[in-house]
Amino acid sequence: MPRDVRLLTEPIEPAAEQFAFAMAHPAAGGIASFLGQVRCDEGVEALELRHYGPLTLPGMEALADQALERWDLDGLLVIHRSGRMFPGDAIVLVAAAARHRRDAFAAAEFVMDHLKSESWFWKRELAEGGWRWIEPRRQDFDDIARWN
Amino acid sequence: MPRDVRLLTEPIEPAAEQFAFAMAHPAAGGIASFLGQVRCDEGVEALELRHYGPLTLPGMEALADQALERWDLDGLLVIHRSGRMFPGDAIVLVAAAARHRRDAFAAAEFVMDHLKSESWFWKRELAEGGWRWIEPRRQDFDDIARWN
Amino acid sequence: MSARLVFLGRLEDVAGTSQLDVAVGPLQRVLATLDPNLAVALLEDRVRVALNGALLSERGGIVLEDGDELAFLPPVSGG
Amino acid sequence: MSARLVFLGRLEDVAGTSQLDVAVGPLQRVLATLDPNLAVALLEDRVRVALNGALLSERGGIVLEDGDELAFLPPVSGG
Repeated sequence: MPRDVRLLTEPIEPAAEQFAFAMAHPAAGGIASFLGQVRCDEGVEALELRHYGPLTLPGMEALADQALERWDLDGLLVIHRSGRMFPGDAIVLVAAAARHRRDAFAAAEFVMDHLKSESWFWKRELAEGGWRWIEPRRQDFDDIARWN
Repeated sequence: MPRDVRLLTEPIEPAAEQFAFAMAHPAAGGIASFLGQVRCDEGVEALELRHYGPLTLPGMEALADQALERWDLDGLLVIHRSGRMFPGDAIVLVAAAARHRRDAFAAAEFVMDHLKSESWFWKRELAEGGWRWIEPRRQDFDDIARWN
Repeated sequence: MSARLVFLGRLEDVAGTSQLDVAVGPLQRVLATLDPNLAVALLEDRVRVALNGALLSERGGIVLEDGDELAFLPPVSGG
Repeated sequence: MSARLVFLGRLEDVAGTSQLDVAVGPLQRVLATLDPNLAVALLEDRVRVALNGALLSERGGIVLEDGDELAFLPPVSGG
């Protein structure tokens, strides 16, 4: 199965996922992956991601299809959490298996950049006892512009 | 421990290493990693990497230090196999933990490009009953030129 | 006969709820029945709308029918 | 009194061994005692040398002393 895209409301287990993905793609020369996790600093006590059912997973699937069209991949894994998370919890895991290293890296980075700036998630953080919605960052738009 | 550089003559266990690395860097926002493995195709039955003790590991350590100087990293893992490997075996695992996604990706890719073209390993493949030494690939030099 | 408004992100805080059942009819008339602060927030340029799961390129002329779900989507901040 | 030559990569195939103990003395004299095919392969431009673990920028004037290890390093093809 070349494309595995999931939206989870339960914890991601990155090591188990990475192991299964590598097992599923023994013919690939390389696997590039990215694990995003809730930072343990800055006084953030919790983070919550909300998604909108009719749009969020379909959008992730369309993004994965774009990456599969653009690079020569043996497989692509995209797992994103929704719901409430705590410092150290995994938020997102992307892995791309390819014959050529450059393709694997580019596809993983492309998917991450687009997840960050274009996917249908809304984030709020709990700090100093209050929840605060996070606005998109300028850097995220700069990151995505690289792919045009 | 920000820098973990190892030359192994026994199998790399990528999932266990990635798990331990993520555990060791809970404050990092993201971890980019690359796993290179022996391809299961093209009739290659085995692959052997040779290293030269006085140069190979010191060279890997110097490379890791360059990456740590160049990007703002929380941690860097570089594990390379030496010895005889079979299809599906891990050859190399690189992981970079950073506050910013871009730094993690760039450092992992920088280390991979330099390991491929400048590190002190010699590779031969067993195919059709005979061992054949592999010459450096043109692509590897192109890859490394990007970082100058 | 009712339709549902869905509020994502900070719009949920403004509305005080994640969804609201409203009478059917033209969207403009529906918005006029809401708290003015909420109506203004929903009309912001950066807020996109999706009708029954399909993004709309513009929101002029929307008429809510029975069972419709209209989602208000502020700028995303995911991942 | 002997020094050791170490052959990496395909040079090991040419030499038929991964290392060879040789008499001490100027490298040129040592190479002259080897099989000519091996000597030619060792002298190729792309082959670098390391004396006791330190890469040399050139190999003119090397004199092997007792216990020295001189490694011949063809282009790498790692990873």
